[in-house]
Amino acid sequence: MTAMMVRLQEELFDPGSLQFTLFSETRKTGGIVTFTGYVRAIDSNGIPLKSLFLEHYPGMTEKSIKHILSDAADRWDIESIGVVHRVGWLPPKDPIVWVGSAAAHRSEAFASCEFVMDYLKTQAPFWKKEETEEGVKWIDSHHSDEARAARWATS
Amino acid sequence: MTAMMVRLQEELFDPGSLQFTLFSETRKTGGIVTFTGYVRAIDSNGIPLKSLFLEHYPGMTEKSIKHILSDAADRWDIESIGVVHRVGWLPPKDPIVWVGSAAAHRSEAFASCEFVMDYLKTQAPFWKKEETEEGVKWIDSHHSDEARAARWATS
Amino acid sequence: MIKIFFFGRLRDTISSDSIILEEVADLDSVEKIRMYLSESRGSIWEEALNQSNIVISVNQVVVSTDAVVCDGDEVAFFPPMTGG
Amino acid sequence: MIKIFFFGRLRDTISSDSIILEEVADLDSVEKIRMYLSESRGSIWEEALNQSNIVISVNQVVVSTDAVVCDGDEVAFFPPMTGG
Repeated sequence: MTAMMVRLQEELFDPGSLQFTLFSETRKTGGIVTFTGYVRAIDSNGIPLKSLFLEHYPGMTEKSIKHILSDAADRWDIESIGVVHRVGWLPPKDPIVWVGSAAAHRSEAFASCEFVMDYLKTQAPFWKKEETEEGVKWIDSHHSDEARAARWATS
Repeated sequence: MTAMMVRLQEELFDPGSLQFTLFSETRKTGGIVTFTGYVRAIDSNGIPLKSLFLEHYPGMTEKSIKHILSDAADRWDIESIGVVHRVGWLPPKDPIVWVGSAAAHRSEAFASCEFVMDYLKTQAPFWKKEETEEGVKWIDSHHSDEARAARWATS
Repeated sequence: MIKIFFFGRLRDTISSDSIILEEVADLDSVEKIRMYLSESRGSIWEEALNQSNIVISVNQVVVSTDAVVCDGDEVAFFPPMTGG
Repeated sequence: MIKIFFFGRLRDTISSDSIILEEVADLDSVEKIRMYLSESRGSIWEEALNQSNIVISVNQVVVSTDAVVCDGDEVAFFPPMTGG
């Protein structure tokens, strides 16, 4: 059984505390891989970001993240895995998302963490908009993200 | 230019603080991938571990880790990358090694972090021995580690 | 009754975050709901709901446009996700 | 003078962490040093230094057994690494 944790929150989180919690629930873990995504300081045109807004679909968001984590637990031998994702308005440089995977073997921790990130980007109902001095603009999805998620389909 | 950090130390380290430091030195980073390796609570035969000893080759160790980080910086577009590796006697559940990679794009952070771990396991002069109630025993290298490191040779 | 939600840029475009359809006897598929809204709400809705990359969910699960919809279901239309 | 280090299990086996060779005129390769130590130090050393997976470094860089060694170099013999 893989322990799973999903949190959606407006509040800032601390990656170090999350990793400590993840590890404290394990018995045979030899390694933890984490990914932390941060609000960029500038938008894709190089204009300083004032803030980033994360909208989501309450109810469906939690459900889809749990589904992604269950998929990861089916594919890899991982002892504990967790996702924390923020919603609402975030300032530049704040962490947006954290994924941590704890496993006996590092290859499984790496693969499952990357898999969860790739699916979060394309399968979990979140939408970002950026605010700069030029106004507020919804972010388009990236083809590269879809391609990265598709990689896992055949493995 | 990729910022690089290498530390060898007997003292305990805190993964959260290391990630904070890594991120604070970046300007365009969108994501950080970290790996933390921990002392297992039991050895490969299921016997509780009393402690793990990490021997190294002073001088060569730092040099070889810097070489691995330079290789990673040549292969991927990463803004900052760091390794902290402990030496000496460590108690069960203590962190042994930390690798953190900060990049604009998560795929490069994931790949470079995993590359550095695979090479650390096979190219940096560290040797582990485990102490249980049955005595002290040197750890043999794993063929799987050599195979994982070899994967990167052609990419 | 079918409850319909809109999110992200799509919601801004049509200036509506949710609507409730009370008369749903003929609206037994996602495609029929889309056609009904496109025809009854004007060209802005029509264009927004017929974008090629639109994502549709029924009861919070992503579906294809031929998916069946029943009385009491929750349907949503939204742009491709951009989280993480 | 050539300084030679031994690490890990190998060091324990031969009960030596380093030696200094003063007369090095004929010891101009890793292989010659290995043969010299194998012949002059007895069977425990011979067996330990000739294991197939032994790793050898010259001036802190891993080398193959035909690597050249010069007066003043630092050579090391050790088992495969097990860090990280």
